[in-house]
Amino acid sequence: MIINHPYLGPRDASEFVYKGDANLINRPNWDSKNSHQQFHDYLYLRDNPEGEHKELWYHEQGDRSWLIVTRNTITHEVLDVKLVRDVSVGKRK
Amino acid sequence: MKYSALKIFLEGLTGNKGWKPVWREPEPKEEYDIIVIGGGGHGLSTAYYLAKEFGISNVAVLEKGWIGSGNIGRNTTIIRSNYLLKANQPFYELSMQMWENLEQEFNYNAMVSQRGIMNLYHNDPQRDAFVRRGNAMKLSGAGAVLLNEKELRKVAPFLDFDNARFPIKGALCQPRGGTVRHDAVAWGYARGADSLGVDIIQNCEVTGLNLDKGVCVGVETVRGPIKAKKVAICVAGSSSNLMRMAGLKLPIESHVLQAFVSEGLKPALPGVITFGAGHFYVSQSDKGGLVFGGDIDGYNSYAQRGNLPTLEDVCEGGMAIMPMIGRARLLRMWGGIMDMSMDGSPFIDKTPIDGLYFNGGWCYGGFKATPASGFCYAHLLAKDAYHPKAAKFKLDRFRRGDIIDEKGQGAQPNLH
Amino acid sequence: MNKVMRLHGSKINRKKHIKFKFNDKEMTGVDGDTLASAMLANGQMLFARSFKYHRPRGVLTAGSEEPNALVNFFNDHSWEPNTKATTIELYDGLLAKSQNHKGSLEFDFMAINDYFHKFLSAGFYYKTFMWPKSFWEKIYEPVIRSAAGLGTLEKKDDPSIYDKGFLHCDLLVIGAGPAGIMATLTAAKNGLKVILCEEDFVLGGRLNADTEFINEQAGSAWADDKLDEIKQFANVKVMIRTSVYGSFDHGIFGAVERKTDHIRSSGGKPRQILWRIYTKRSILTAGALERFISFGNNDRPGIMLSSAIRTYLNRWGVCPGKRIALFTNNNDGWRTARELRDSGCNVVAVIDSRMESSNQLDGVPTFKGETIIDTRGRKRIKSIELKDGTTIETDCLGVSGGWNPNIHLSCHQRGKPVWDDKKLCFLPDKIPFGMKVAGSANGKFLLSDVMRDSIQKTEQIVKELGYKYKKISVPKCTGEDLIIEECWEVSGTKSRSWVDLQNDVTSKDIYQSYLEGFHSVEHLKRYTTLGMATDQGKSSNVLGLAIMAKIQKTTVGDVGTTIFRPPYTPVAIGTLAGRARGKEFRPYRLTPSHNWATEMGAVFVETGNWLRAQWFPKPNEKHWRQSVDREVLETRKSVGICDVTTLGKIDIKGRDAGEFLNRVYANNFGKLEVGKTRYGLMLRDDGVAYDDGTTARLSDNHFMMTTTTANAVGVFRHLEFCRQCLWQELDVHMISSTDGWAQYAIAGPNSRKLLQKIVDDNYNIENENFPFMACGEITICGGTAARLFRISFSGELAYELAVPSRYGDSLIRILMEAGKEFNAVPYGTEALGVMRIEKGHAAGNELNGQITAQNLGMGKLISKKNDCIGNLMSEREEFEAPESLRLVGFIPVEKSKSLTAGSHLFSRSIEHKMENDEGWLSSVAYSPNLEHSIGLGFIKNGHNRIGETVVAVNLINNQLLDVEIVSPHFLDPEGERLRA
Amino acid sequence: MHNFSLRKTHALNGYVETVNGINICELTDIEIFALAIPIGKERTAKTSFKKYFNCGMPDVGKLEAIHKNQMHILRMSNDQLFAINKSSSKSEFRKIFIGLGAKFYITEQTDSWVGLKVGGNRINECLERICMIDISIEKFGVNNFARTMMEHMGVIILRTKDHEFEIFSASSSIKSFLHAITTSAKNI
Repeated sequence: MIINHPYLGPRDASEFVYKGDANLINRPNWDSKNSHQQFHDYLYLRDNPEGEHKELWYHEQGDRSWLIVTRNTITHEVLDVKLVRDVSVGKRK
Repeated sequence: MKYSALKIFLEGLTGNKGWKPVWREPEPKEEYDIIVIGGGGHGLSTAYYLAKEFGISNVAVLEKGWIGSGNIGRNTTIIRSNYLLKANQPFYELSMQMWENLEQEFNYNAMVSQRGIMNLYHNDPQRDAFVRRGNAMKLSGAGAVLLNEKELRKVAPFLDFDNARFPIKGALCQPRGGTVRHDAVAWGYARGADSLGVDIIQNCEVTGLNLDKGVCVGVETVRGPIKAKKVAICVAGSSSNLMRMAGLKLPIESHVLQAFVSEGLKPALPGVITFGAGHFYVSQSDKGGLVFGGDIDGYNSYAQRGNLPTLEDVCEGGMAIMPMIGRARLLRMWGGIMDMSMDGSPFIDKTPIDGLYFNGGWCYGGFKATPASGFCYAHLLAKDAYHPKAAKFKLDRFRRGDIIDEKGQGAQPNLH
Repeated sequence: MNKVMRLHGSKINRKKHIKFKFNDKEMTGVDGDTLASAMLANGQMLFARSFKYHRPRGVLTAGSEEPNALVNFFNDHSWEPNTKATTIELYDGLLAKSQNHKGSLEFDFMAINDYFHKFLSAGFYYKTFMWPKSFWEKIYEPVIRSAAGLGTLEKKDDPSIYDKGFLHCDLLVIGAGPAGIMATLTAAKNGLKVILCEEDFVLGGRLNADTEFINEQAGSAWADDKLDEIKQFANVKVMIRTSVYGSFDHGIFGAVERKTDHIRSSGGKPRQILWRIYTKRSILTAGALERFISFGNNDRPGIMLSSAIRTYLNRWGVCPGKRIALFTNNNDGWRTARELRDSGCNVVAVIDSRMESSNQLDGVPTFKGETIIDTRGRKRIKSIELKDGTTIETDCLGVSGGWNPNIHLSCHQRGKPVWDDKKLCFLPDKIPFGMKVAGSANGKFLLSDVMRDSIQKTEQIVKELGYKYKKISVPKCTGEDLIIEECWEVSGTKSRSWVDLQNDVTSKDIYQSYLEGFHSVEHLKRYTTLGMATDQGKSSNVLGLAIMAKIQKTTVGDVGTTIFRPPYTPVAIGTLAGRARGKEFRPYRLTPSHNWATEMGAVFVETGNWLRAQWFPKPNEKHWRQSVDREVLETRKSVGICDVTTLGKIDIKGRDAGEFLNRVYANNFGKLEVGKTRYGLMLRDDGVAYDDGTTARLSDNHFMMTTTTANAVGVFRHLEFCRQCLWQELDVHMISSTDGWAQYAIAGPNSRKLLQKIVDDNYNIENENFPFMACGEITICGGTAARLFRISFSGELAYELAVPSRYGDSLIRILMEAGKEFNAVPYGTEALGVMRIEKGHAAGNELNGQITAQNLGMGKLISKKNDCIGNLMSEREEFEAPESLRLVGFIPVEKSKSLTAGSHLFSRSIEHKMENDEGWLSSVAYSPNLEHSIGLGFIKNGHNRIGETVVAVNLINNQLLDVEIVSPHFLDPEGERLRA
Repeated sequence: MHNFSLRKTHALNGYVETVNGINICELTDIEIFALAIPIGKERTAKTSFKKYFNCGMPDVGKLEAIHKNQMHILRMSNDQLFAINKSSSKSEFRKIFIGLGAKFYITEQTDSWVGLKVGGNRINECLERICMIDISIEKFGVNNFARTMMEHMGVIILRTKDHEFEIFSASSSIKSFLHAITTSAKNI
């Protein structure tokens, strides 16, 4: 597979390390109520869609950036690639 | 119809015109006691044991395509009971014991071949871990032998003992491990279940689950609705899709695992061999092909096909331990979809919805579990009680922290 | 031995003779031959034996789709089984031998199977061999196994060299027939970067096999000219002997280039190269493959595909028979007959299944609306019998059942082809992104259509890639379109009709499997093994599907195909592994003291990719234990030195670095003062212990973290995740310094004295100035920057000293020199292990990813005051359960006995079965200080059971041992030594 | 009082060879510094960068070649740069980096990497055996660089001339990396 890095251009997927569903960047607040419940769901439950999937890849053999890749899990077509830093700048506390 | 050498002889004389279908092709009834969704190995064995062991034969197996088209039709045929953890090992040993009596039981030769499995180790910590595992195997009655280098050289002289990057120091061996002709398992269970009155319905995709006041009362299919007192999901690989119909999320990701077979060769390998410092395992089929595989590709996929890096990684592993296979040619590569669970262990459980049951999360270990999985699932379906040897495979185990993590990788499916 | 009898051939040099051996039989071929063409020229029609019935087999095709003529081929110092004689390029001294027979090829004892074929029909083995149970592994299976298989693999290492590589292009052209050549020229002239791959060793494809004309020029000559023209383009790379075997995601293709298989020895160069080709676009111009017809005994040597006969005739000038007959359901079979006749070969009959066939051939007896019902001749066909009873003597029968477009590569990404019931073939559909299919691969059989299709498809590609298109005109071509009528199987024969020639699948097997309920095409394949041969059904699948369709009274399209899977043609596993074998399997990482340790005669051990010194044997030491015991005792007595460079070192900087560490470590880090080091326990977010190490604060916003050797990469990745994905607001930056610093542990009562000899005077490292857990940036040996950490894994007064790795080799030598007066010893990983067990430190065997902080007795450490990775999930009930596993120490009650790691632990007088299992021994060692075996392990509720005797059960070598539970700190529990 | 002095050694002892027409030599006199851009202080970092190097900060994946190509400044990622200094005047640059220390987090990386200069007419044929990115001259011209992987080893590859590259790889595995290069040279 090829991942089209927003800054570095197309790179073979073997330069990257896969982590999983992009929702893993939304780690719950540890002190919110039912945080145990929230952490369980965050850590263990997955949508696992057949089709479009937002997922995390780490460019370990490149710029060391964590990327959100939107990929179709049936055709493997890559629809979009963004740096986590770029998509969630707004999230900064 | 009973199969035997005599039967073959008589049929041969009359031009093989008298054979009967291995299973019927019935029209779906309006209602069943139990509907098993998924005509793979686990689904068919579940139906077989429901009828045979628990006297429930008003059962339908609904298969989207042709029976055995799931992972039972695309695995690398290995059976073993060489697990470490209490929650796993007794279950897999039960499965192994069932393999050992399967063929005579359902009168179908699935070529259960217990030629042994050898897990190579390459350093002392690995050996220590194998001693611990070997003891767990013996404690569960599975049997295990720890071979040192000298002993291993005798059984597998072709291994690269003298020039390996990661020296081969020995192996943990389970003499009762081996291989089974995978398709024949599906056909044998189908034949057995069918003969006990189970309806096997192919080309019958389930398109929805019918819930009535939070209770599952049947399914919608491409061939119309079918009522049932209990619905048993058994579609590893597509588990999330089915459970989504019930509005439930699973601790599962779907990943592609590739498998490979070489051209036919005269006997070259003793049994199953697995590499301890890379991703490679291999056995040789009765037909002569080297059947081998390695790690999953590592990304979510429903494509039933993989990519080059894994193919190359696996072949590198193969050449690293047995350089004699350099001129054996890869004939075919394919992929199956794995239910990769969050701790690498499966689920056989009720769901939060009454009447809806779940079996899945087998990662790439499902084939060897086929008999015990079906049996224990049938037990749960028939008695609404967990079989003692499958009592830990619960969907809520992560809430309690009762993790069954053989590899110690944590909540990341692609590392298991 | 036959004399070489040659007509004119378009791609051979008749003057250059080449000697070779088949089964020790001397034969002679000519330059340009394949083994198959040369053997045919020598009148050798018997090549092999079939898989199941061991029937005699000849050659069916002239290409890589060959199912029959598989031989064992000696090349580059090794035998290669199952090699297709039709693809082996002849060279002087070539050796080949037949395979899959007991006795000689001519008299194969296994041929007895053929007489019992009635009882060996489809799936017979599923119905018997079940009694008695024990016979399967002992008797039935070994017999089946030795009968099965094809060639024999040499039980020795493959001596050849293999390599891999990466190529990039705008357009990959797959197949250099007329369509491929045209596509390449069109793309080249339009400035695309093109790679043209051809599996054959000549370009032209069927142009060399037929006698068509292009622009009034013979096809094969036209191909030669075009190749010369193509070579003029700098933007084109032509690769012959290169098979594109697979199409993968995003335009990546796999290809194998056979570099030296056409010469006797590779001469130290790679035999084959595995290319990964990265493409923007690809065009599949792989042509079409002829199929044959199912009729009685249609498998005899001498029965070939009609087009193959034409290939042997026109390309190699070989006439494969003295009395040749043709059987066809289309006009292409007639073309073969005509060309044979025109080259003066003896054509005895043309049998055309079509009533209304318009074809004629003067001087050749023709039978229209006729079919062949049976044939005779054991090792070579002697005669054929027509349905009307006519018998015709013949020694070579050409069969033409129509053409299958070669769509394989267009289906590798799960594309499903569609059936065309006029052309009677599958056409490509749902093609992978970026690919186009042109020429006969796309169902075009008239040469001018092939050219036009190819040019049009290439024009589209040129435009898609944003180039301006320069028009290319379609050359004038001779040729005729395919006119075909269904004739798949000749019914009414008593004999078996073969469908899969290699696996011996007959039409009877297909009928039987249907009878037994195997109605899905996948079931058919799996039950009968149809299409599972080394040609993956290239010669058999469509025929089998058509027969299935006939049985089910439906169309071939409705029956559907099985899935096309890579590789297109089989690929050697050695090639797929490339150079990654033996010591080159993975890279080595070497420590700064590696050269020095080698000089010292150290024994090395692989830890991950690192090579570390395991121990340093002295000449008088016979057993490793002697060396290790000495290293431990000397270290504890005076001072020892160990290279600990392999521990992961992560340099962490930033205003929020302290807060960051506070969150990634389970224990509090916020208040660590500058100049101090602290032990850190890292959990995964699921609360399980992940890694541990020490982290030093060198300045307000500068920390140096160490990780275990095993987790160095994983921890860095995890920290980057935390920093980029979880806490972007924190100003923290990391860079790995593992390779940048050479780090040595200097341990033992005299370690300070030793260090004082090399640390520059202006740094005071006396206990009060530089106490336990102190750290600092210092200079040594007169101004060299270094870092000093007072940490101890051994439990002794100890330091770790780091210098830039360029000085690492020098430093170890200086340390040993300076240490002479204290009898300093180097120690390896074994002694390191012994000392950490004596001290009760957890390591890899304990931190195995299944162990919690609570298990380690560190539950209290976990910070509850702030959010940190893992603290919440570590509060789950099973984590907090009383009676849970605890890390403790163990000693044998009988001190002379030794413990074994991996033993399971049981209370005394209780049955040793899994339910009663209470824990296990994780690490053991002989303690030379205590002079007996000691161990660390986990046991239920262990911390409350100190003093209790339990049983260590090691069934693996039937060893039961009474062991006492003790504190894990075997030595200096108060830690006086390390604070000294 | 001590009389010990440390000797510098090169990971490949200053390797220089020509293998099958490919020239390979270890770069023994370079310094590498990593500059991290403080989060939230990107603008000030940019200005001081311009002040010290009088050139703009390169974009991610691009480099600036200054002091007659004696110093390459590579933008490794959005918050990190590598400065590779080949010039003889090391001390002068050290001063610069000390000056920059106020605006960047600076970490010396000289010892983490070993650089190899590889060249020759067939250098692309040699490298295409192990380098997965397209380094054809039209796609990867002089002063292009990339961080990628070869034979399981992380590398930074930088084109210095039409037929010459500098490749940097981790110092601990550099012997294996050199082996990978020489094998590629032999195999063409």
